[in-house]
Amino acid sequence: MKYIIAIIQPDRVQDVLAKLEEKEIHLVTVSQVLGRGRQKGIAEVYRSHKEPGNLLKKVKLEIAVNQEFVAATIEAITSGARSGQIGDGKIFVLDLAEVVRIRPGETGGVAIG
Amino acid sequence: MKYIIAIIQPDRVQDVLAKLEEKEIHLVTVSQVLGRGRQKGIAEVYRSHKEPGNLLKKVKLEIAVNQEFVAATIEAITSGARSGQIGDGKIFVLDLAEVVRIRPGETGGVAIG
Amino acid sequence: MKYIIAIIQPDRVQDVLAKLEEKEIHLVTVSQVLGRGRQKGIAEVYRSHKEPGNLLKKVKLEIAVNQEFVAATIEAITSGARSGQIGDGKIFVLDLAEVVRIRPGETGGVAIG
Amino acid sequence: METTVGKARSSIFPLIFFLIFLGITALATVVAAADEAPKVDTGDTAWVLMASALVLLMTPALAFFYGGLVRRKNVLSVLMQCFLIMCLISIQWVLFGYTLSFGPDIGGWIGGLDWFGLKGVGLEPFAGYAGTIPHQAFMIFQMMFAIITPALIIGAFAERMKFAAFAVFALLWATLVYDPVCHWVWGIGGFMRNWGALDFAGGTVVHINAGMAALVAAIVLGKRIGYPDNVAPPHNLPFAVLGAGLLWFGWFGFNAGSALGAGSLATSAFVVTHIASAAAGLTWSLIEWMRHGRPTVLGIITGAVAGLVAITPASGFVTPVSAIWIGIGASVLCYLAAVILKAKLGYDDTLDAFGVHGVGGIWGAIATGLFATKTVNAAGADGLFYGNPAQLWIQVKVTLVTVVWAFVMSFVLLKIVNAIMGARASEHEERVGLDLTGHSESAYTVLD
Amino acid sequence: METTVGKARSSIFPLIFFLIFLGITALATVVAAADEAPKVDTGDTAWVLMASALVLLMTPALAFFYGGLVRRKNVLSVLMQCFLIMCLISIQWVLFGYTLSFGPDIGGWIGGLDWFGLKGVGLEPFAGYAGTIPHQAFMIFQMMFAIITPALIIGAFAERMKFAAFAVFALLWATLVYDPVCHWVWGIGGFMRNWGALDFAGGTVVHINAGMAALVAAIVLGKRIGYPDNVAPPHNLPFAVLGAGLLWFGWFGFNAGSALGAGSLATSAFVVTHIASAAAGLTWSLIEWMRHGRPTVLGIITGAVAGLVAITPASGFVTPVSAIWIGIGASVLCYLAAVILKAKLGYDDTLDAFGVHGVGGIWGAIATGLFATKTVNAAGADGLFYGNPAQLWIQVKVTLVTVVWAFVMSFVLLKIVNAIMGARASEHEERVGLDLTGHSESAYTVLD
Amino acid sequence: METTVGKARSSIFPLIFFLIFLGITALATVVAAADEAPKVDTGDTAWVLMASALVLLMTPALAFFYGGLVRRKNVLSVLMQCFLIMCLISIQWVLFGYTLSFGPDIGGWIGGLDWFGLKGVGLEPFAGYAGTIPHQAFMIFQMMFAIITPALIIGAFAERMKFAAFAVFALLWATLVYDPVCHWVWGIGGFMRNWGALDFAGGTVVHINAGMAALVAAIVLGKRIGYPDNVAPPHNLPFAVLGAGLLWFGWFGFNAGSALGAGSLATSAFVVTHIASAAAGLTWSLIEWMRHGRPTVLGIITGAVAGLVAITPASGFVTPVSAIWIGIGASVLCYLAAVILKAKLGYDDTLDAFGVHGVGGIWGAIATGLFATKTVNAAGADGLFYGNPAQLWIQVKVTLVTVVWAFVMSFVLLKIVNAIMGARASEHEERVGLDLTGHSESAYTVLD
Ligand SMILES: Nc1ncnc2c1ncn2[C@@H]1O[C@H](COP(=O)(O)OP(=O)(O)O)[C@@H](O)[C@H]1O
Ligand SMILES: Nc1ncnc2c1ncn2[C@@H]1O[C@H](COP(=O)(O)OP(=O)(O)O)[C@@H](O)[C@H]1O
Ligand SMILES: Nc1ncnc2c1ncn2[C@@H]1O[C@H](COP(=O)(O)OP(=O)(O)O)[C@@H](O)[C@H]1O
Repeated sequence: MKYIIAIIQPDRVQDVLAKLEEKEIHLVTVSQVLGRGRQKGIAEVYRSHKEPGNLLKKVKLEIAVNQEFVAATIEAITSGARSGQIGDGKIFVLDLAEVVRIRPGETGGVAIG
Repeated sequence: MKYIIAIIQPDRVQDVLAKLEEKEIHLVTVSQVLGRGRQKGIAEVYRSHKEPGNLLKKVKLEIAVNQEFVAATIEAITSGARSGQIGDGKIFVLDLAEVVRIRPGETGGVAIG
Repeated sequence: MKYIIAIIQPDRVQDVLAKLEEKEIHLVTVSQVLGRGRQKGIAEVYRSHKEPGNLLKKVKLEIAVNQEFVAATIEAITSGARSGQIGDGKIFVLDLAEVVRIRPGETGGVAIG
Repeated sequence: METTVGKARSSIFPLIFFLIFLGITALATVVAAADEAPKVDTGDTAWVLMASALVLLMTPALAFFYGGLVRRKNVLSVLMQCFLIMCLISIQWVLFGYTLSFGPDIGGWIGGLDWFGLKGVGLEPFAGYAGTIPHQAFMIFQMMFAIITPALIIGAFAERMKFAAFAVFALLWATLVYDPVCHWVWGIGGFMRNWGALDFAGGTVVHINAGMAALVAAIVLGKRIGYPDNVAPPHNLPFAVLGAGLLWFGWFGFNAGSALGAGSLATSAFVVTHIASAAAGLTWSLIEWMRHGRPTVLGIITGAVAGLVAITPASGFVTPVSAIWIGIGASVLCYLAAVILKAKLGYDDTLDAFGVHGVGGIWGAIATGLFATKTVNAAGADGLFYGNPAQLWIQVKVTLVTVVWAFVMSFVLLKIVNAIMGARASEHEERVGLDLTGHSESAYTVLD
Repeated sequence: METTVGKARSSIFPLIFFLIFLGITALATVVAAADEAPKVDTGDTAWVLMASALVLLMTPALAFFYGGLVRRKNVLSVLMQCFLIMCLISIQWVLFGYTLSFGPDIGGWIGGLDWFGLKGVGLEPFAGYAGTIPHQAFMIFQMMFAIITPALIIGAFAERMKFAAFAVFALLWATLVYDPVCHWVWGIGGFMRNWGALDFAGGTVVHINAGMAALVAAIVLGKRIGYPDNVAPPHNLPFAVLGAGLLWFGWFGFNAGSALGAGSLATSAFVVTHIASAAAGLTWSLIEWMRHGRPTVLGIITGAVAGLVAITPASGFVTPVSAIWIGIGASVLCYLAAVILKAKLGYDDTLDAFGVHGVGGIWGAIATGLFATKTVNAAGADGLFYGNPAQLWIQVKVTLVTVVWAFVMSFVLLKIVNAIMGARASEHEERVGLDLTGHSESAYTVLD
Repeated sequence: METTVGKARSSIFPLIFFLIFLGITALATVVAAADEAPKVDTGDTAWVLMASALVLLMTPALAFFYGGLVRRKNVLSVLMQCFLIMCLISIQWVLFGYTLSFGPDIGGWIGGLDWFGLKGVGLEPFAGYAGTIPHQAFMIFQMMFAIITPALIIGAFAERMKFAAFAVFALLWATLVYDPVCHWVWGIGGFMRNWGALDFAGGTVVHINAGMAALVAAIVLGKRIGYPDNVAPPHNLPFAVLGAGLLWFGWFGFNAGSALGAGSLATSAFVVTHIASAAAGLTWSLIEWMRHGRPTVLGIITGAVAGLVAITPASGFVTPVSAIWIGIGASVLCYLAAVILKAKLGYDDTLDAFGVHGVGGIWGAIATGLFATKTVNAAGADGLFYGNPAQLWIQVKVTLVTVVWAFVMSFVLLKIVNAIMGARASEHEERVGLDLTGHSESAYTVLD
């Protein structure tokens, strides 16, 4: 099982979620993050003073999937999030040792879905 | 060492934290996330227009523990977060390669606590 | 490749980001979290009623790096985040199986940077 | 404006009859007033209209004061309750609330239905209530009081009452609890008015009334899940501060507007209102500073509001220096109630509607009996400290009657509503939050 | 104040000449008024100044009403547009807007430039418009209307219009669309005024005008990316509620201030304004309650605003009970427009500026022709329900002319602006948000 | 109201004596006024009471203007400081502030203690200050000025001053810096008043005074940790916009209320206030637009406030067109100070209290000497542009004296407070934030 973390542009969330749906990947956890990457965002200016360090707003997706879904998940995310411009983001794949569904207490591959 | 990630219902945070306390698991990191899962939340309606895609508010817990605490941690979370209803959430267990406490610079098992 | 997660004090973010810059580690994801740790924060008081459970505001950094950068990264974070007082935080190092850059679709070590 | 006058007349007849029972002098005055065809004074009207707008603003202000103090998932439910009341009670007032409160008296207990639908409430002054402004100006000013009073109660059952039950309760309460008390104290012929009770801007009618209803609601609805230790703190204190600031601003209309004109009396009411609020805010801060080593924002705004509550009934009768004492007393007593007493007794008055409005209102009513002086308002009376213990006794009597009436009636109404439709939200609704479960909305988005 | 008087005179001459063409009676009145050297009434002046302040406050209020409903990334762009208008149109009004609107008439179409830069607009009353307040008080009161009207349009193109294009459009629109209509309806000699059109506080001038411009803007600018299904919900509903509360508060100045004095008429306008708003808010809630099982906060505040819009033209002419009907009608019609019609036709009127102000304004103008009665305002007229169908016909005519004028002119102006500088933000700007791309700012920080 | 009159009399005696030194004419007038037992005018009173409420509202407004611009962890500390001042200074004013400022003059320097605790400040007009409103109305209006002035200084030391030290400093400053200057400029017998200085609504008394204190505070307290590059941007710009909107609204009371009546003068002040603010807001935007290609929200609201500051002393003396020039000048000069100068000199005036109020106030005082004209206010004087260079010289003198006085006194007071209790928060407190460390509260919750 893999724990997939993706950092994408905020305005792409809906597109990515849709793509994931298509691939039957319904379960996702979403959160707001700030990112410093290659992309040099628009500098903020207050009282004509340019703010240093451009932390841009990004959205983080976390998806736990069984091995056989990894490719599909990455495929879905990239297709939904890609604008071709710098700042599109990254996908990180971590190994997932165990999953437990809180409700009935199932574990492992069955719990993930 | 394991890095445990749990997604629970927002109103269960206090209960789970309490249960963890009981098991002497004091160190936790908490954050707010949105989740799309099995649970079909209450649709939001604006100007009589139903909002699509139900991302529900969830809370994410992150807990790094030594192997011997894993079971206790999962036990504590499930007992505190379980309402029996759909939406209770999931627990993800990842392998943790290394831990460093910033303060004195300790590392490994001792740093985790 | 490693996926490094660090929990630091909010007022140290700028310092840590600067240190990382020095070590040529430009890519970081930042988010706001709450932490329960050793540090006993200042209790909040409303209508003279002390709030229980002190979840303190912390900042979480996530940095994916190639093996050879791990030491440098940890070094940068500790040096930037250390005040010597309790509450300075922790660094967690997880194994990173795969990385994909959304934009051109590169993967692995090259995609990470 | 022939017809209006016509209307006005037609419904002045029953009034005249009733006045006969009030004795020739009273009759004389009014008739005289009527004969002279009282002239509208532009300055007085400008002030009363402005004051009405200020008091209307107090309800959204209260919504933010309360809304900022609840949890993120319930803020809309509070704003919604306040806005609903603005709409609902306004219509109730136009249709029958005003006439029940101020219409031709029936035995000192209630106003008759002669002014149903504002029939005969015209644009000429009605000397009995205010001789220099249009009757409708008096009506709309009073409407704003009828609106905010039930809104005050929200603080007690916030975060756990069903919206439908709330709507029904609010309407019943306004009609069966507020309107009568309003008539007793302010309506021509009202028995408390005839006792010589002093309540310049609504200590009994508004604050004791709402405060007692709040206590009842807190008891009947029971505690919120997790109270007292697992209830999250105020989700947006700046909103509460905004609300407090606007309340203070609006209260000038509430108290100084009650002079129903722009002259010395309005000025005096304006001045003491401000001073009492300032003294109370300062006092609450000092209490916290001494007890916890740090004054809080929630504390100073709560104190300021307590001061405004306490000065309300006294605002037309006391001197600036007395206002300081009233303010100090308000914070000391309300602090004891909201902090010590509530913790002891363990009821869950979410936002201390009873602790602040109930207790502050009672203190204000009594304080009026202590500090009132004719040097400020010849039409008023002297209080105990000015050598007239009788007035204190009247104030106590009025307070007791109002306390009992509001407590009993509110209890009965809540029980009825509860029996019919269930007053309390389900555990699931309470856990998820009333915004989503009650109104299908969330106050704030998480992502951009 | 010799010179001021001097000035005033000097520019009263052309006025007098023009008045001759208006016939001896009109002339007589004015001259008479002039002869008596009208005295400033302190009460009337206090009220009109206060009302001006209230109407000014409506623009920031609108900014929050709108700003709370857009996405987090665009809230500042809305606040900025509103603030820019407050600054820009104020200067426009001083320099030439006022004289175009109210200056000595030219053929019923427009005001002359005699009062350019407020030359001759002094501190003496100008009897032609308001005999008991300084001429400048009338000027500043009217200025606030000129400010908020273009601001209303923002609701239609929010989240996607370029700031520069907006600024140019706002200035052109105020000058070429608002000022003329303002003159037709309220300016001495304006042809609609001469028709006997009734528009107490701006149903046609303000709401229909802005509402139609909004519809045009929504169509010309096209839909936002992702509309209708992928547009995030309101980012901060409490801000929208705050805005609505302050709008309601300010609207008392808008309508009751239009009496230009503090007497019976102002009182009547104040009362019906409040009642219509309450009735409308209640109605919208009930509609939602019936259709979705839950009333929403967004719904009740939208309804309340719709009621305020609809009562605006009628506020000086109708009874309290009529106001209830006008309010109910407003919510029913605006709901149909904003919810059903918009969905059907598929245009993207972001915040329903047309649905609420356009439709509500039209209903208000017509309703005035139905419910108006001389018993409320002898200077007014009777409507259909009071036996005078002619008035209804006048109202319909005025509405049609305004609708067509506003639609065509707004369309032309937008097309011109679009051709010259491009009206719509780039896709990139729209995706990232107008705050950052248009103003280099973010509304809120994420970290402390 | 026998006694009040009695009181009033008793303290008019010393006044009469003093008046003798002012010459027979002055004496005559006042005595005359006294003889006629000046009557309260309802319109004037309505306006002054409303204006007082508006000025009171400016302090919460300022709290949001400032609070929105600081970091999330310090917003409550700013709101708290503003609220404390509302409470603390109000009591100070009642007890001794008012009499020090406006009480019977002692050698032109300070008011005597005759009116200690408002003794003798009754409900009859006091002709010396305002002949048509109750003396207490004048007192409460002036109180609101005494409140907001020290609040303005907060902008300079925000995010790093200890609360206790702040409280002590505020009280000392109000008493030893504000009250005297207030007496010099506005008190009967004040030496600057006798010089013929023109300060209609507080350019010197309020803005230069507070602005200089701000500069001193910024220097004495030193920079915030991380300034200038590592200080997070405004945490909630919409709050700052809300504050600015309410400040603009309240400023009408500040300036037009200073006419102490509702007539031509109030109208003129109202009009120029609005125009200057609009012109300044527009100017600041244009400057940014030219320099950075994008106008900012923070810029336009800062400009609008700068315009309001600059017009304050001139508001009773200049024409609408002059107001435009004053507004333009305000933004140009304040921009230079807040952006260029501050960066150059490197002091950390957190929210530009000096840059806007200090510089804007100085410009306003000078501008009054340039643009003042008797055609607007016969009781005023002509400025340089109207052929009277003497007035400019007076304005310069007054400005210099106030600048020096405020600078020196504020420096001394801050040093004393610092020596006794330490003015600056510890590094730990500053890093964690003043809300939690100073008030045990957080403004917003993170989880629901
Ligand atoms: N190595 C990394 N570690 C952590 N976060 C990263 C890393 N690389 C990219 N990110 C996140 O992804 C976002 C997009 O990356 P960026 O370099 O701007 O665009 P791209 O991925 O197209 O080059 C960054 O803002 C950052 O939040
Ligand atoms: N495979 C997954 N990957 C990421 N997040 C998940 C996954 N499964 C569940 N979650 C998170 O857990 C939350 C609860 O899951 P849900 O399916 O709604 O309830 P249950 O776990 O009881 O079936 C979801 O909202 C989502 O945030
Ligand atoms: N084992 C852990 N699992 C998850 N989060 C942790 C863990 N240990 C520490 N943290 C995070 O790091 C923060 C700082 O830890 P704390 O114990 O307060 O200080 P220190 O690390 O200096 O002992 C905590 O608030 C918590 O958010």
